[in-house]
Amino acid sequence: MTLPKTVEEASVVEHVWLSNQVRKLVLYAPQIAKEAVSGQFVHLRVADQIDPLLRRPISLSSADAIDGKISLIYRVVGHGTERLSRLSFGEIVDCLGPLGQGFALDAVRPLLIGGGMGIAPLVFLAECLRPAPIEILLGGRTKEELFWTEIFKDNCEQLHITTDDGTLGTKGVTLDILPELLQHGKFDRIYVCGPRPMMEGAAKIAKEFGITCQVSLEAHMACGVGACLSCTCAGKNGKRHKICSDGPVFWAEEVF
Amino acid sequence: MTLPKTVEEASVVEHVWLSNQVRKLVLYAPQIAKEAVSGQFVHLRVADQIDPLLRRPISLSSADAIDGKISLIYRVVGHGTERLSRLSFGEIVDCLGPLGQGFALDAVRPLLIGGGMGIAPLVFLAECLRPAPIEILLGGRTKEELFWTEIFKDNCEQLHITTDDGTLGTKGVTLDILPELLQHGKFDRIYVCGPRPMMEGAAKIAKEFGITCQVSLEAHMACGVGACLSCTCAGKNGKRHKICSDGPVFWAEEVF
Amino acid sequence: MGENMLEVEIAGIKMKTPVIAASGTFGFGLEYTDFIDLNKIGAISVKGTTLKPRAGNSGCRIAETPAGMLNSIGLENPGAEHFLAVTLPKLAAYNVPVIVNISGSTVEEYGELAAMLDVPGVAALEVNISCPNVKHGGLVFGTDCNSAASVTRQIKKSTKKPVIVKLSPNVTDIATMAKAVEEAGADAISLINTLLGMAIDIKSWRPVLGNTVGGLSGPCVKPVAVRMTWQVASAVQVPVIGMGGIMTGQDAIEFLLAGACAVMVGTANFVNPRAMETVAAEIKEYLLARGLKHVSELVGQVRV
Amino acid sequence: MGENMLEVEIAGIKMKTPVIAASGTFGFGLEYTDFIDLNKIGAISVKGTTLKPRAGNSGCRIAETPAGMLNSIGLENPGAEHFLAVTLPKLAAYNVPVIVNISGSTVEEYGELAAMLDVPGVAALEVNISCPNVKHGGLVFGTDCNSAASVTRQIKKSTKKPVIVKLSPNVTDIATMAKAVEEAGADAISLINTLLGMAIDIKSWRPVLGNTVGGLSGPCVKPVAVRMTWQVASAVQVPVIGMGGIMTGQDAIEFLLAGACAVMVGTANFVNPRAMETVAAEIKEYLLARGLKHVSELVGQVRV
Ligand SMILES: Cc1cc2nc3c(=O)[nH]c(=O)nc-3n(C[C@H](O)[C@H](O)[C@H](O)COP(=O)(O)OP(=O)(O)OC[C@H]3O[C@@H](n4cnc5c(N)ncnc54)[C@H](O)[C@@H]3O)c2cc1C
Ligand SMILES: Cc1cc2nc3c(=O)[nH]c(=O)nc-3n(C[C@H](O)[C@H](O)[C@H](O)COP(=O)(O)OP(=O)(O)OC[C@H]3O[C@@H](n4cnc5c(N)ncnc54)[C@H](O)[C@@H]3O)c2cc1C
Ligand SMILES: Cc1cc2nc3c(=O)[nH]c(=O)nc-3n(C[C@H](O)[C@H](O)[C@H](O)COP(=O)(O)O)c2cc1C
Ligand SMILES: Cc1cc2nc3c(=O)[nH]c(=O)nc-3n(C[C@H](O)[C@H](O)[C@H](O)COP(=O)(O)O)c2cc1C
Ligand code: FES
Ligand code: FES
Repeated sequence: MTLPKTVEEASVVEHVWLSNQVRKLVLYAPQIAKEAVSGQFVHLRVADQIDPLLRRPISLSSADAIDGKISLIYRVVGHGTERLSRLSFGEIVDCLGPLGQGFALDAVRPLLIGGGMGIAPLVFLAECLRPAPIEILLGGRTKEELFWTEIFKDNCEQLHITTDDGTLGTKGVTLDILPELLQHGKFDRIYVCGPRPMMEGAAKIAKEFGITCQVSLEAHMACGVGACLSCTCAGKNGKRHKICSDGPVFWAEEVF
Repeated sequence: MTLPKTVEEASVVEHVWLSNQVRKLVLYAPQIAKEAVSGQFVHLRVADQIDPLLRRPISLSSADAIDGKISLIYRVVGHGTERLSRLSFGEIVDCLGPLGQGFALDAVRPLLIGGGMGIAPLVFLAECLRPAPIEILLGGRTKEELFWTEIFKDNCEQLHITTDDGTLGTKGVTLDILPELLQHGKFDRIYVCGPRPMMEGAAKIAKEFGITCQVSLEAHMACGVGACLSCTCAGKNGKRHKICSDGPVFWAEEVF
Repeated sequence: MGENMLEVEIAGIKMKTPVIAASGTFGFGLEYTDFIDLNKIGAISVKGTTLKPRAGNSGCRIAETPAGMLNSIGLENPGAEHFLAVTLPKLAAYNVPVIVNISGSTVEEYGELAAMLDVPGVAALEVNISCPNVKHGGLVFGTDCNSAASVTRQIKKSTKKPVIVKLSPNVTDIATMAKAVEEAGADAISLINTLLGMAIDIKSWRPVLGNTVGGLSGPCVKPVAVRMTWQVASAVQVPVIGMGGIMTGQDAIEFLLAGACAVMVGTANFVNPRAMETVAAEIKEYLLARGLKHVSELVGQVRV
Repeated sequence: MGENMLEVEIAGIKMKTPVIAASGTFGFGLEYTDFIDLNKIGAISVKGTTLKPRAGNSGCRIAETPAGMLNSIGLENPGAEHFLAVTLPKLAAYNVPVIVNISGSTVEEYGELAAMLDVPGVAALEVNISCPNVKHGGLVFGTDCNSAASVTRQIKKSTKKPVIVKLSPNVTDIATMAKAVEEAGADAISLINTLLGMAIDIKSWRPVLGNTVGGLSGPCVKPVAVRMTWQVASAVQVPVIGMGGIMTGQDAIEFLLAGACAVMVGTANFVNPRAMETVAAEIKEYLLARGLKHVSELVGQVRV
């Protein structure tokens, strides 16, 4: 019997700093790379020991079925990501995945909206949506946070940027300029990933403009596969959703 | 205020396998190396995390005040020593020491008796007793255990060996040939380190021959400095000894 | 060789291995079919089921702790009817005993649930009198002998299925609790449920869990769980199922030696979805290496 | 700047920092003078002292467990007379409050000990009614409200020193225990003592500890300790001293937010002999980073 999802012993192919807190980890994980779609995530064991105990969920920032590589872009925030950041070339990481439901790729004229580390899955999404014409709207606190522009520059028609302090792009937040971007009516879909208020706000604006909207939610996760119910959220009509297995990607109206 | 004992961040200078389970670890730990005497031990943190939590006591197999190096010879038996065995050149180990009371070095014609990993501290002892003429009696299960002969060969007059299976030296245990060695009356002191029955037996024989005897005891240790009382043993006249700080080396009559 | 050395029968439940999925950590089993072959595990104790659907607690529901985790799921589940109509039929496709873990807020509710679940396909009931994450019921039954005994009696009256009572570790005297439920008719006892714990976020000055407190599980609780398993197994005649922090076959063997006839594996499933397979394989290896013929030769053999 | 921001006074005991050595983990302080400056720590609760000298338990006395350890020292100590004649005079050389942790096997014995120790140089008594490692006394007083209250009353009658009662976590309802000893006159409450645990050596089929069971401490118990500290601090008026698994300043801050006025550091001393210095420094750093003026601004501030 072959089991469709995988616990894969992935080996580190590349591990570089993108900013002083954010690292990109490229793993050789051919089975996961073969199955993965954008919006899915992997659940990583950050140590071969009982502390830290739980796996860490990280979105796929790319997956290439041909060369068998996946890449993850993550911010070092605590105990687990700190350990992750110590991995060096050739070391092995126990990777569970690909997990969850990915983005719907049927958009004709999509706008991708990201804030903070929510931008990571959009890298993979942008790749998957090509050759559709893509525009991207990124928000950050300050210029230093937006090393992302470099990553996206070849994968989109136009990049819109806001920073809280005005050091790059428009001063303000993404929601400030979103109505303006939507008002020309060229977009048929927005994909949003970032802090919850940003996603809720964008979903509301999309609705006003009659545009479909997908969001990618986050929650603390134990199992990652729909078994422990640590990640559930309330949906429409009392329906409960498991963010790990029914999501992390949802249609906005399912969850907001 | 300077505190006499040390928590030293020692760096790995050399780490080699002596047999398929035993490793020699050489650390650059100048403060410990300066203070150490043979029979003392260091208390090692095997990981910079909370599991495994406790330090591990390992005897000094040498300490050189001049070049600042100490060496430890240890067997990989469990969780902690397994972790220790992964250390590579240049890595840092948190080392508490030197701890405990060492051997009395006033012997004129000493016989050193060791069994199992109890042989490790005798390496340092032999060095410290020189240029006194030294004989050594080692016991092991089989030839493979006695890589020690190589280590001692330049530091003693004569090496006596027993193995349980007769693959090296006399077939039998150290206690079988000890009376014979003592009966010529040339030794004034025996130092014994090994399994408890061996130390008790040797102490008894020494007493019969009127020879002074030092033994080095072992116990599971939490603090290593005399505070937690996890390692105490009963001495003469109801006196209690802390193996970590009153020992590990004792005169046989203090503890048996 | 060694074909049947792990087979056990507890209170009439025949299992291929003594390694059972702990309630709440393995969903209804179906969630894990991508990773582990359900036909190869001892039994599955499904997510705690209540009479009516429950949404569980709000806010953050898990927190990692040293060598363990806190949870405050609060018994989110789709209710017994949904379980019977939708989930149980799906589980029929697998050859594995299904133990239904039940929670009520009154003695009567426990009885009603037990009666509803007295249907083919259910191998046994596991009575959760010890969930720390719900306001009514749960822990109150688990910390008082009389309440625990009445719940047990009520359930025994309402079902012909074997009844396993699951004890809370949050008590002064676990052996007395065990004796009370044994006397009330429990066919087996499982333990431990989670220890009540709390974590505080020092950035926000708020509890990490939305529910303020939650249940501690994982390797950190193992010493408490082994101790309680030993105390209970020494105090009662009925079979004991031990759990709490089991990650490996070695951990499981401690519980068996302490007197458990079988073990449950919980938090470990999150870390390694195939943990139960590994645990069973390691028990078997241990038996073979020691020339033992059957896992029962370990049960209660600790010499104190 | 920030000179006095860590100074606290609890039940009349003036301390330079709210970080105290936990009984049994720091000897009589003197054992650690090679590693840490006693003048810089908040206070020392010395090794549990009994009326007569005790040899403690036989066999192996400690076992490492996941993120923690078990101990079954069994209150080995040279007795109160020896403490008064030999140890206390040596401690006089240091400028640090000495808290004497006492254990008795009868209510009268506790009273007698308290009276003997009502001497200069002793800053307070900490009453261990919760040692899991001795057959008589110890845990029995710690798990029954009435016994705990009588011990407290007897001690209050016998001494003018502040009396800190140290609670056992091995109870169903810690808040009720706390209220009982508060009502009986306790000037402060410290918690938690160790959780009762067990480990089994699967090679020899024997308990790892000579005493079969022992007390669990270290990071693994922190969630239980924080929860109990919060429950107790919410239930009583007297100051609470929290402990259980504190390794860092961050850990200590959880206890302070939960309602502890000070903390004790135990097992961490074995791992890092300077742990108390680090914990205090990290608390101070935290206060400075947040623009807080005094550690008391944290106490009990968790918003649930
Ligand atoms: C589906 C999904 C995809 C994600 N993708 C990315 C990504 O591509 N890049 C990235 O940098 N981060 C991503 N995150 C967040 C990432 O999982 C956390 O930053 C990480 O778990 C923090 O672990 P830590 O040990 O460093 O932090 P700690 O705070 O020490 O973690 C303690 C516990 O809390 C959990 N936790 C802490 N923060 C979060 C969080 N924001 N979300 C979920 N759990 C959390 C940890 O998993 C762990 O169990 C994603 C989260 C989810 C749910
Ligand atoms: C003073 C002293 C000097 C020692 N010198 C040496 C030496 O030079 N070379 C060497 O190979 N070994 C020596 N040992 C034994 C060594 O400390 C243990 O082998 C080691 O602690 C095992 O750790 P572990 O994590 O691999 O084993 P585990 O069994 O996983 O350890 C679990 C716990 O038990 C303790 N423990 C296990 N075995 C022993 C033991 N034999 N003695 C004390 N504690 C133990 C560990 O420290 C740990 O706390 C010495 C012990 C003492 C007390
Ligand atoms: C997320 C989670 C949910 C749980 N839900 C239940 C439950 O619904 N019913 C129950 O009896 N026990 C529940 N438990 C307790 C476990 O079944 C088990 O008793 C406990 O976790 C100890 O075992 P472990 O350390 O192997 O996880 C839950 C535990 C966890 C971690
Ligand atoms: C080896 C050891 C000995 C102890 N002895 C005592 C004691 O004599 N009296 C006492 O009240 N508590 C004793 N304790 C309990 C500690 O003071 C403390 O309550 C407990 O260890 C929890 O704190 P920690 O996790 O920081 O160690 C002892 C703990 C350990 C580990
Ligand atoms: S993380 Fe377990 S159900 Fe989603
Ligand atoms: S190890 Fe603590 S007193 Fe010896």
